[in-house]
Amino acid sequence: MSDKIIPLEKAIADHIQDRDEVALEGFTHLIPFAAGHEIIRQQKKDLTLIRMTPDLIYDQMIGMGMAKKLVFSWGGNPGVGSLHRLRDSIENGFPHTIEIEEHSHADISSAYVAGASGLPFTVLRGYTGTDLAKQNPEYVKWIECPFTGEKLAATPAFTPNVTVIHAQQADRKGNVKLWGIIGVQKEAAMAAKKIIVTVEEIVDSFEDGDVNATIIPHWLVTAISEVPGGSKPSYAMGYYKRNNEFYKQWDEISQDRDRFHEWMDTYVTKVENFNEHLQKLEVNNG
Amino acid sequence: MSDKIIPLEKAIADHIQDRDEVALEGFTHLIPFAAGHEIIRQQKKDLTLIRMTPDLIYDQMIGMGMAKKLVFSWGGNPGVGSLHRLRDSIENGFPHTIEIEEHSHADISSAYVAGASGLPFTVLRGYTGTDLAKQNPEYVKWIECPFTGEKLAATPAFTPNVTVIHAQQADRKGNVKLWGIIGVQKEAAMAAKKIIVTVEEIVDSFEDGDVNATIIPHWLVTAISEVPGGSKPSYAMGYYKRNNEFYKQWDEISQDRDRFHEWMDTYVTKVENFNEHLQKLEVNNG
Amino acid sequence: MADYTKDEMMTITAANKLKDGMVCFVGIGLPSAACNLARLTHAPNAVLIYESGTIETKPDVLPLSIGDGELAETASHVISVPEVFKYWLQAGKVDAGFLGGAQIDKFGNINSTVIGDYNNPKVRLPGAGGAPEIASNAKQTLVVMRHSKRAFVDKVDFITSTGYLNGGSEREELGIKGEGPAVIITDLGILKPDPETKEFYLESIHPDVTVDEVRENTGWELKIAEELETTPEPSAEYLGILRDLNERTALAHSG
Amino acid sequence: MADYTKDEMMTITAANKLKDGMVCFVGIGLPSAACNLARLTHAPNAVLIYESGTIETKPDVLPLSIGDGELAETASHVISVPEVFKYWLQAGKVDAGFLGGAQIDKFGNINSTVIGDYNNPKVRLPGAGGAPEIASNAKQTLVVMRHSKRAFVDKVDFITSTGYLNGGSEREELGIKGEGPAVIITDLGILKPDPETKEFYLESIHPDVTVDEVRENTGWELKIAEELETTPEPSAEYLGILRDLNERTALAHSG
Repeated sequence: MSDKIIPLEKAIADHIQDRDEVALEGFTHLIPFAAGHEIIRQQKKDLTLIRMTPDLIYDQMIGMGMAKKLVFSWGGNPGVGSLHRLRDSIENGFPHTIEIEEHSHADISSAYVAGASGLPFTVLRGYTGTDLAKQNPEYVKWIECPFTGEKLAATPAFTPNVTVIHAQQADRKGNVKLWGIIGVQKEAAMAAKKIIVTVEEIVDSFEDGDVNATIIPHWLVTAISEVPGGSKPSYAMGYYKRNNEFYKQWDEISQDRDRFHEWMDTYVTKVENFNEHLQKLEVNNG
Repeated sequence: MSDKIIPLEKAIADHIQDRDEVALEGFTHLIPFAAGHEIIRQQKKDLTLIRMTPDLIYDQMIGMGMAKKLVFSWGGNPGVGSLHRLRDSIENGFPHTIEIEEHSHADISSAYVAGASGLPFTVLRGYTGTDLAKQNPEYVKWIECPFTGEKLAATPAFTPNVTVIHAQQADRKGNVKLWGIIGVQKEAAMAAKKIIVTVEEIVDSFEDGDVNATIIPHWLVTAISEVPGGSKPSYAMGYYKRNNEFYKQWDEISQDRDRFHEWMDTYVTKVENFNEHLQKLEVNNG
Repeated sequence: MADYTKDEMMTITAANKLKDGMVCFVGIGLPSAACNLARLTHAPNAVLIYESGTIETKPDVLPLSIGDGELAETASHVISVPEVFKYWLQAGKVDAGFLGGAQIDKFGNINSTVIGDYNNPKVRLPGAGGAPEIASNAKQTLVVMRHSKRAFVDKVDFITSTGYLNGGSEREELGIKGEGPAVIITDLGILKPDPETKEFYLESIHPDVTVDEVRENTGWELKIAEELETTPEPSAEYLGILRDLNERTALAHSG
Repeated sequence: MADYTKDEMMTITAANKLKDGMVCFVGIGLPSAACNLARLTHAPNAVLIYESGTIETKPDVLPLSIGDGELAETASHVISVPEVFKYWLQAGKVDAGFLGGAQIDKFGNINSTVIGDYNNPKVRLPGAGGAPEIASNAKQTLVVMRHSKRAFVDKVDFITSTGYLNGGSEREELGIKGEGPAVIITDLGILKPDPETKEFYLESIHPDVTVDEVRENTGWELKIAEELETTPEPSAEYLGILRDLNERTALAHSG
């Protein structure tokens, strides 16, 4: 068994520092909630949080005051509405005002590709005429194609200190395999200096057959932790479905500051680990 | 059954014109030999042939006078030595001198990605200090990262008129699936205006399970032809192995102009189709 | 047959704008309902692509999020997010992008970022997501939004997704590849851009809606087509299929 | 124990330069033999990557081409060619690139393009392939080539892959990320670059080879290390494993 396979508590304690640039990726699917909760429990501070879709996990982390800055492209509760803790921080400075760096999906996904490719910037046909470009002249520049003269947007590569992802499986050597909606996880991982992975299960070896499956190889991975259910209330294809009902409930829970803190206390900060969180949720919500 | 599934003769006749820029891709694996032979039989002329590794198929096409220009990055007989027909054209102008446009693998693969991405150029960290860059100032330019000031190479995107690939399977709707060493086929196909595909077999539908498999979807494909063994003497993972022995024999066959033409007559121009080619090879070589 | 809601009228009218065989980049919510309704009726070969990388997906129920398991399980195949934005959207392989937003102005510029000042917003909206590049790189965009004075404004507070900017040929001159918003479908009518000025005017009005009602709900002085059409009523067939879809969806998401 | 060929000596010496756990970008021919021998002996955890996109491959026989089925079947996984060049090589995730070539000069520049003038070549060689970016983006490169006056020249006819250019700090000043050729292993000895001038000198000589023999086969005035080492003889174990590998390979490719 690889010595990179360690408990999540240790993975987060050893490899995420205050003030780090941290990307927790997973596009609706495989969102690393367990890792996010552990970061909250360990009270990591002044983080720059990168994520295309902050989703509930960053709403929780921002609400609990972990973030100095948010880098994102779409900050809503998918299909439901607002992320109230994010809005409360931006609109009312509660618990404090976070710095905002805002992109488009096309840009962030391309910026991860550039980071993974060892390039300092990426080129995209986008942003033309938008106020996002005007608002952010320090990271949307315009360059000319040296062959056609076409003007295109250039934006800086993303190279997080740590990328955290959740995957379906790791084998005993520490190779990580994911499938279904794979989002930007491979690129975000390859772009990062360190990679922390939680998985549904550790298997002896992957099933044969698909040589082209998406795999992060063991020597690139910094730490792996087995956390069954580790992406709930999001989902893991082949393991469990998305808890759409909870996404709707979150709208209410998060609207009120007190109710939010009570919920976080009960289900996150005062539990031992993610497994206890899941058990408690199940008991209290039937 | 999709009406895009047509005989190879018709696919080549209808969709490749004289003077086209044509890319036949497949990195050692799944090289579209059947399509190449059909292009020779139909005497398409003045083609610009694009391919990372010209391999035996372009040696044959160049030797038979199909090419006006060759765009490539490594022009040898892998593990064996030279491509003698290619060399005879460049060194001695036989059957005529072809124009050469020479890149590196990193560049061409990146140029296909740019073409597939709808961008006019690509950026890579490469070529610095090389004579390839000095030799080709019209397609290796230097640009500055607008954020770091780093100097990087910029090269034009590839957008062939037609990309031809060989794949393991197509389904009846015309979706194409390939696996194993996938090379640059997806990018070369997505970058092209037309896509011609030969496949080992047409199946009712792909086996379930792998949602992330490499697929070119049916509405992008221009024509599909079922040609079992269509990439021999290269190979198709799951169907047959590479004929390494033939790659070695080619060294001798191709060294002599007369012997080359005799071989081409016997096995390519005077056979009806690729199936007859394979049968004849088998009979004569036991 | 007049027994339908305004939202149903809007969704069915939007669905009718999608032609069979079109490759469509679909946003969540109203666009998703319209696209799937089209697929279940007159456009069985429409190709639906969601930005989660699900290609030619055929969900049985409407997804709540843009990356529900339902989308992956019913897709022909699933690719990465960088790939869907580069190889598909940016490469011009999307015929139509369906968009919504919080605000749209008379030149079809869309705001989904902030109400008020960017640095001191009254309301912070979710932000850009895939919209700016859908708006600029899809061959055309179709907009679906509920009509209201708050949403249909003279000038958006923030241009998240480029329409025709200040109108005329400004969009074209900037070299944007996609043609821009071809139509805005609302719960009151259908708006189209003037070929010259690119200002959106009322081309068609839904049954039982008055021109005054549309004007009252529009934040600019809305021009009316000389020969104003009346949008056809939804057929019983489309209504039935849409209601079944919504019912299945509600059931699936309640669990 | 003196019963070994010059090629065997070269391959085993090259193999010994590969440390366990290294991520190695492997070219066909001599580099491939050396890397696989290392993997079968002291470096079982070396990660071999071929430019065909085969990652952590463990071929039982040496591949004839860079994309043999054997490589795909024994790999941990297989990625696309753009990905191997971008996410691996260009991103600095390759510790060592093993290269060969037709010519190399005293500053480690490699030619695999043409002998003679580019536009009117005496000999047209296969060309660049992956070499230029291996030479510039791998953390270091190791070169394996048979010693001869034709191959070891004062100045290469064409710089396909950048070594130290004209020596000194020129390579560094151009901003090339990889450190450059760390060593040239030949069938006669081992050459290393002078830390200042970057000119390659003879650091070690293989058993039973004379300095004169090396000089005669080198096209520049080769400097000799003050304390010239003698390369250790190959062990019986390594020889046995290499010969088994070559035998399996010959058998596999004959059929």
